[in-house]
Amino acid sequence: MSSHDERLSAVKKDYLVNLAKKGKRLDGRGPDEYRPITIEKHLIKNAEGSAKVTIGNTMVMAGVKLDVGEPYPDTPEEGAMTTSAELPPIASPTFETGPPREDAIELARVVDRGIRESKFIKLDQLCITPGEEVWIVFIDLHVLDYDGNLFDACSLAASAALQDAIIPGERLGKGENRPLPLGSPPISCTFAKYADFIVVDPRLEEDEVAEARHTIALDENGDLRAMQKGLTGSFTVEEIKNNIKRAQIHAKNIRKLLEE
Amino acid sequence: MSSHDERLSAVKKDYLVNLAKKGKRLDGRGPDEYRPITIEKHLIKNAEGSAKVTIGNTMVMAGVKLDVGEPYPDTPEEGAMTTSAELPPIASPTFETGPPREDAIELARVVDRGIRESKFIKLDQLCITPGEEVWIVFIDLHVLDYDGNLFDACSLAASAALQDAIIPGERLGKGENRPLPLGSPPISCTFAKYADFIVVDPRLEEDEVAEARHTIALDENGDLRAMQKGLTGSFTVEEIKNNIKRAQIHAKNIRKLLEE
Amino acid sequence: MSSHDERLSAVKKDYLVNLAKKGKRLDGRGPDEYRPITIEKHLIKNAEGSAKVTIGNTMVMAGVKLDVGEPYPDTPEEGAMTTSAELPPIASPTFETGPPREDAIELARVVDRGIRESKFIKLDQLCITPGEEVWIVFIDLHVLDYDGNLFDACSLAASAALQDAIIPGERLGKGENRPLPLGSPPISCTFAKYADFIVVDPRLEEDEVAEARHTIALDENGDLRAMQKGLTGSFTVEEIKNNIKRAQIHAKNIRKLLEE
Amino acid sequence: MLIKDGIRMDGRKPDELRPIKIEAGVLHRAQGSCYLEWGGNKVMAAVYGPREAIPRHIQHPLKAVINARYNMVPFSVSDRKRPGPDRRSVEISKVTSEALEHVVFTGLFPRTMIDVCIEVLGAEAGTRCAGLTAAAVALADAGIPMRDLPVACAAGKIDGTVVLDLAGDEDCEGEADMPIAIAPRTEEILLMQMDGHMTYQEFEEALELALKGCREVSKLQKEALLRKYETKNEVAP
Amino acid sequence: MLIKDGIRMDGRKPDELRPIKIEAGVLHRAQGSCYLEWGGNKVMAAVYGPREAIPRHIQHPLKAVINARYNMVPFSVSDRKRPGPDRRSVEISKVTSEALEHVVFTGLFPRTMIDVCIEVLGAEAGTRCAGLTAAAVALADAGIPMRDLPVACAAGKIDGTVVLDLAGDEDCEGEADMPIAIAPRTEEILLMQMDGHMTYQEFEEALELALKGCREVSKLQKEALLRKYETKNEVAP
Amino acid sequence: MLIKDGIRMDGRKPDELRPIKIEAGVLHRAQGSCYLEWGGNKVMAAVYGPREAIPRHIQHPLKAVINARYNMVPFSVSDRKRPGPDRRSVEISKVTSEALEHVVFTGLFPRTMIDVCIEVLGAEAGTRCAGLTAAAVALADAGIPMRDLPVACAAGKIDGTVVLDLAGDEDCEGEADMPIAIAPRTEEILLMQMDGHMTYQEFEEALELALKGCREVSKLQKEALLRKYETKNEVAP
Repeated sequence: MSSHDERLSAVKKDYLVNLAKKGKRLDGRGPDEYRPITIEKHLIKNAEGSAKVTIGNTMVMAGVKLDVGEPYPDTPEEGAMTTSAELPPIASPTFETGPPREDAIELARVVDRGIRESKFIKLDQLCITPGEEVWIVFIDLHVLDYDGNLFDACSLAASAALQDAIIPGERLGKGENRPLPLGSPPISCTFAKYADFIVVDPRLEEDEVAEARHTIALDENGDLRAMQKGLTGSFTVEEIKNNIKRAQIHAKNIRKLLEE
Repeated sequence: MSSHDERLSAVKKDYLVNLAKKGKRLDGRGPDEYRPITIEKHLIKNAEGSAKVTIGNTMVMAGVKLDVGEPYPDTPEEGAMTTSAELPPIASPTFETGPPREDAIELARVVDRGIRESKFIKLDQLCITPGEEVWIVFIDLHVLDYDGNLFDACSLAASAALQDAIIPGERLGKGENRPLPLGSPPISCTFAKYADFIVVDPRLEEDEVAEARHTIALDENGDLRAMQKGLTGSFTVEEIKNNIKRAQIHAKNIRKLLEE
Repeated sequence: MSSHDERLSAVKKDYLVNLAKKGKRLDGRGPDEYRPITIEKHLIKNAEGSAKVTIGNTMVMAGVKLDVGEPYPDTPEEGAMTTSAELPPIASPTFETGPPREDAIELARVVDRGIRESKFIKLDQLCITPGEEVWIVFIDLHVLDYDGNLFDACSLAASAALQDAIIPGERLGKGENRPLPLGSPPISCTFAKYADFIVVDPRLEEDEVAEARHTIALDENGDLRAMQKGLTGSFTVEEIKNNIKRAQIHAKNIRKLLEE
Repeated sequence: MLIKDGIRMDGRKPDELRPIKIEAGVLHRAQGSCYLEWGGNKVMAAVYGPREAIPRHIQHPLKAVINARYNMVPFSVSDRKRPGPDRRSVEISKVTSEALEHVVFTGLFPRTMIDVCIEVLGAEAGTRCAGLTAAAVALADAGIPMRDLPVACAAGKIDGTVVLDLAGDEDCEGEADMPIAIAPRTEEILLMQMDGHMTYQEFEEALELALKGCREVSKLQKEALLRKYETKNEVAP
Repeated sequence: MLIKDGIRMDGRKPDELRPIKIEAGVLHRAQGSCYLEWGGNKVMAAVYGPREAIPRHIQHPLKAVINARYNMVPFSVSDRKRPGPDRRSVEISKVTSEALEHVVFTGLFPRTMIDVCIEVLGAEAGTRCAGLTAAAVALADAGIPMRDLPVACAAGKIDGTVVLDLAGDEDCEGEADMPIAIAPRTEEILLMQMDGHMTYQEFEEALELALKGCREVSKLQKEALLRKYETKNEVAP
Repeated sequence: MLIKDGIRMDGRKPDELRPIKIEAGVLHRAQGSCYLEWGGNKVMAAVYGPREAIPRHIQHPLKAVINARYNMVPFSVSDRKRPGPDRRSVEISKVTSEALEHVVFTGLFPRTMIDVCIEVLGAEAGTRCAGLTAAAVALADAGIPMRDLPVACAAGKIDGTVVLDLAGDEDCEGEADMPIAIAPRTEEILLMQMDGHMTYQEFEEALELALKGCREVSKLQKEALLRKYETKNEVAP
């Protein structure tokens, strides 16, 4: 980061902090307001499932592919899942070509934990021949436009694409096509903190000045399934607890969008 | 590229362009003249087939290796082929160590297309057990001295090495050794364009100033099997057509060298 | 290397050379004196065998893991072994993250040759099903503190970890656990030469100024099993012969430590 | 049997394009962008730059470097594609960069690079033509000065008949495919690749068809840019 | 059955830590170092820096960059791990770097980096907490100025019971795990991850336990540094 | 049975070299080059430099860096070798670079590098000796100032007999192999590796044989350079 960029970033932060002191955000939202969310499913013919999610200007495509593979030795009767995220240069002037860097890896792993720990995919129904052949579910997240809050956009896109997915039995000679067996999806809710102000659904400028980030994935009962605190700032114990309570309210609303 | 290199290159180009305006080339050749071509086969004991080709000072070694492997799912009764090219630092002060860069990849893929589309290797005769075992043909191109026109030199070397190749049944316990089943080889003919002057078989300096490149692979009937236009310049439709007609004449002569 | 570093290194070298002219070393040792050596085995529960070796301040951890795999086609009734070395940034300010560079590769290969050529691991007793399943022995060397003479420290750590190793038949469903079948270990002895002064067991500053390095691996009869001359300096024929004779004496003492 | 009574499997005539939909300026962060559907192909293109070329050694002292990156997302094809460039993508990125560089006034921006990102979200056949066509619109949308708006289209041969714009099965089972890109004002050839088998006469016929296809797609590109411009003006007061 | 009559498989009570041993200043070459055993975990941590940050583009004009690298050696786990960072290590390295950066007075050393090497020699469960705890001691041993000495500990849930510091089998077969790191003076949360299933009430309980664990480990860290300091003074005349 | 009645499988006596053919100056683009056949080995070596060492951090302020790269082409061996350096090539490149650096007057060219490319086109046994020997001729052909013309040869043990210059089967089934390289004027050892099993007495015998081999190959190197020089003069008017 050049001194110039650093100064610009300091100015930007000052502006946001001054707004925050008045309880305000750059785009007039309250601290507990999401930007508009859209979900479109079933877009890509070659994918077993696909979805495009936008949160404000942030746009993410998720695709699901299935293949036949060997089960892990310790779960011979269960399918497997894997989640990858790409932050390609199309989505931001700061993203680079090349193998996923630590930001993309953290993103994919947090999304993965939400899906896995909520048992959204019923892996025990993805066995073909115990110990030999199971279905492997590949979830690929491809960010197209980065305007903040990738954690929630990617989590939502992954869930929507899974809801759209079928098991391609016919293509791979393993019986009839059928829907991917699913439970209830996790809902991810992310907070950013700057200058002791904690907002949900940070847009780009808020992501950039954020000192700390807190992502919470909840199940349909509002129970915790995964969490991740990120960035170099800290939260107090009270702040953490508050974030979870706030997330429980947001998750209910977002869950409805996914059920439409 | 430094400013210094850039100026040098501009001077070089001026000189060639001035010659071109008089219909002349650096080494006195006419626009439709190849440099001397030599082909030597059967040089490397451990290769199933090998050949060294020189076009002027350009020198390329090609080697063919065969191995037993699985067929592609969509062609269970056919062998497979793969073509790789290396531009190692031995061949030019500008070549670098490391994984093949885009120049080497384009080169290998254009050579590969010529061989594949002319059905030079009879892949349908390379099946051992349908759906299970077939012969895989590895063609490796190793440039040793770079003085221009790698496309034609590599194509010719690949064809010659394939003509030299045997199927190593004995080494791999798959029956007797026998010649690799082949049809008629493709002949590649490459043109470079600078300052509206289009020459066949560009030598190094011509490669360096070329604005556009056109490679044409022809079968024994003079029919088109593969083409590639390269570099940032353009060709008119008439130029493209002319190149093909010129290539049809050259290809006949070069084909004779391969049949000797 | 900056000019500054270069000057510093020249000063350091002058100092060592002046000492050397008086037959002295930085830490008062004679040319044929090792620093204190310690060997601790059986430290890591998840390893099949493990050992920590220190020579002076140099500290190396070695771990042995076994897995079941296919034999090499030319030795269908023998197990296989592989040796890797890491020079991780924890051990020195000059070591870097990333894939092993040439220093680490040379180190691993020289240690590997000593073990392999002395037939320390009885690979012919590591066959499970001829041609199908054999034990693969992975030796991993992890340097934790670099104060010179990694060749001897790594060789010793590898041998000690192998002596500690069991075949994990139970974990992998291949019969009962049993000790790894071993012969007599190789002993490695390394010399550094600077200013015509040749010392055994070079410490860091001696490694840094050394012009030539000579590593000798001997079996229990004092016979040669592997050698490696390194660095840009040279040895005379007489020096090479002398090194071997000196190594034969050192090896006897070091061997005792391993047998305790 | 790919063609019967002069009609192709998807109902097209030999010289007919698949349905094409082009939308300019669809992304917020990029300087210019384009979403394009062409038969079963779905492509997003975006442009960043001119900006300082890094690493330094790729800088050209007299002009901008065009750095196009063609990428298929893992779920765009039937068998999941591993992320990252394969050899095919590298070749397509190279010929696309070269074709685009011809039309950009690169001399105006020495020492810079212009990044052109082409993401194939869904693939059917002809993705390189779809990608280059979308990239051209994204360049225009980004306001990059160009001497012409390049456009691409393929022609090929199926069941012995020369046809325009091969679709999925026609590409797999056809006899030849020849994608080209042109600068439409002069009809110079910027990109041309060919594989398969064509006589010289078939080649001439295919080239004519491909040029015709380019002309039609060129119109759609310009309409998309016009729509974008009009929309923008409507929004402004 | 991981817990019976309030006693865990290894004999611990729900709120009891595994045995922990911490030794500061164990390496010769590093500026600061720490060896830590925590149950079956054996971790070595070392610190180099502040030194010039390279490559240059990672330099920050106003502060030091903390570059923690968490690494498991191949023989630390039951199935040999291939050398080099996997995705899990990359994530742990990232959250560890971020947590440590909070407490270091990075503003004192602009344009530098401080490398924190964490080598997991033997792994049981809870290696990220062990690694961060050891790294903090190594930073202090290296004399890096810090506003607090961070410390980490996990709590989780097994057989429906919230417990402190999950051991090997408890981690594999348990229902939830939540590692945290805090700055002990203010008890701010520097690192928090969680996976599994906990109600909000269970979370509150687990957080309390984890904080209690952190407080206990913090004491052991300070004792280790004190021992190091005393030993050093004994040796000096 | 590798040796019978003092005669080896290929008809050689124990102290006899395989046939060797050396040609200097065979490449057009390189500054110096050499083609060498040694039994079944076919090696091409070329030299570029001294030129500015890049990346910068490899520059040495007081001398040239010798950067030898030993490479086996995929079809040089019986089982196709994947392109790119494997661990064996890396080691051979390292010890070859070190050996060559000893004889080059590197102090004349600070901050530069001299690239030495060694391509093994066909391999039989003893490729590192063949490569180093060819590289030395290429260096001389490039006019790089050297204090001596290094040369390499191996000796080893088969069926209990110490022999010179192991061929293919002798290398695979023999008991020991010891390649060395020397500066022939002083007979200093520049490279020495050994694996297998030799008593000290066998080692002394093998070393003598290897030195003898080096002396013979050294003559062939010089003859090749002389031929090149004479040819050049013949061509000049």
